[in-house]
Amino acid sequence: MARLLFFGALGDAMGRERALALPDGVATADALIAYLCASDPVFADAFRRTKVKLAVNESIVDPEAPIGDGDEIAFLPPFSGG
Amino acid sequence: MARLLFFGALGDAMGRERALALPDGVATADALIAYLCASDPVFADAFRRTKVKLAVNESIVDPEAPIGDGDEIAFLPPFSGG
Amino acid sequence: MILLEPHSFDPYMHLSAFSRETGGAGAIASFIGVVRGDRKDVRALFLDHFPGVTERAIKGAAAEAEGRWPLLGLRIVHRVGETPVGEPVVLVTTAAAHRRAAFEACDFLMDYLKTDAPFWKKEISGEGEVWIEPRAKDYADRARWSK
Amino acid sequence: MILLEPHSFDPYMHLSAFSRETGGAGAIASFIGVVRGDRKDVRALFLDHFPGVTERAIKGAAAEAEGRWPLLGLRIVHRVGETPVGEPVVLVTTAAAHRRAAFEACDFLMDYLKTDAPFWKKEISGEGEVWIEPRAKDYADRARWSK
Repeated sequence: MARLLFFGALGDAMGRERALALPDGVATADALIAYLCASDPVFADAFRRTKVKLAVNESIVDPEAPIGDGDEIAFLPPFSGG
Repeated sequence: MARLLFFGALGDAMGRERALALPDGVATADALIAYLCASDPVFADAFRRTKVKLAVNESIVDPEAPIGDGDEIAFLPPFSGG
Repeated sequence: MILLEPHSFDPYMHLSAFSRETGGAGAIASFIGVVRGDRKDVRALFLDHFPGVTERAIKGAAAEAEGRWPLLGLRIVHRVGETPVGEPVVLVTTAAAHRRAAFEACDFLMDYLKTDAPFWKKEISGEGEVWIEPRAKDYADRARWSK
Repeated sequence: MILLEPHSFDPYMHLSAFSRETGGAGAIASFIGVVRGDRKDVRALFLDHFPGVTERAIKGAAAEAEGRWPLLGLRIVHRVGETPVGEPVVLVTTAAAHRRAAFEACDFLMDYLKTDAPFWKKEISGEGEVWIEPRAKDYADRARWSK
């Protein structure tokens, strides 16, 4: 199982946290996003509205970064503080 | 009589305030400075050490500005606050 | 000191404590951001963050500031959770021997917090809740510091 | 509010009072200058001024700042007379809707006070008294604002 975290607008749409058994063939950040967009219209809609970066185990990663079971994968909309 | 005010380093050298009967021919700011330099070695020395602006009746004036009896003439070394 | 603060805080107590810590400093710059109540009927700001990651990211920016300017200290307090209109949401203060270093580091850190620190900001008003992304101006301000 | 202060003052009380006055402001920038004790054995700073003229000149600079930036308020407190090492000698704080206006106006006013306000500054140390003129850096900082 991977642990998915959603922040900001994505957190409102998806809930803060989900556990997901990564399907076969979902081995990169990009592939996970494609999988979620295809399988979850709420995610697809939220993802379309904003640019999202991914952090795997608390480090921001490129779209082609590998992911696997046991990873914590965080979905980060554009930062906005202050 | 004119009232002379000295600030900063000039105040330490000359005292804060003096009354001066303006001699004949001393009718501009420039002429007053020349007169004081010639008649008062302390002023000449202090004046040589720093750039000085003059304010007549609380307004900064050019060297050729007219002065006369009853004026308040302030000698202002470079400003330095904060 | 970097503090994510879930409760109301008094920025003047922080400033006063900070100035006691940095006794030798001639220059203390600071910025306080307050939740503005002048638009629509905004009632509060909600700040989401990524526990652990947000603190570490801010520490990185603070270390960058300390590398770029000769600072004698800095303090950052940032609210998380819901902050009502009129309350401070962020405090940045920097101390240095001379004022330019203090001013610039404070300005840099605020630009960082607005656009590059892992926070997400939602306006809560009578009309509902709206997630706020930085304005183009915020990104332009931040770009001033690129080396 | 522009205040020439002959006694010790608490900049944090001023900041706190100022923020209450400017309730609608989202951004409050401030600068506190403190008499540094890290050089030689400086004991105090003595600030001479031209009563009446100094206040009026600072008011002029404040009006210029209000013309250049959309400020919601400003406060300037400047010590006159003798200020011991470690005590605040100047406070400038500015309030605006957004942070750049607040920061820039605060920075502008400090540069003004350092070089163009009718003050004269003397360092008092164990070795005697020395009148201090602005550094070249202070004049360069001030020149950034020329239009």
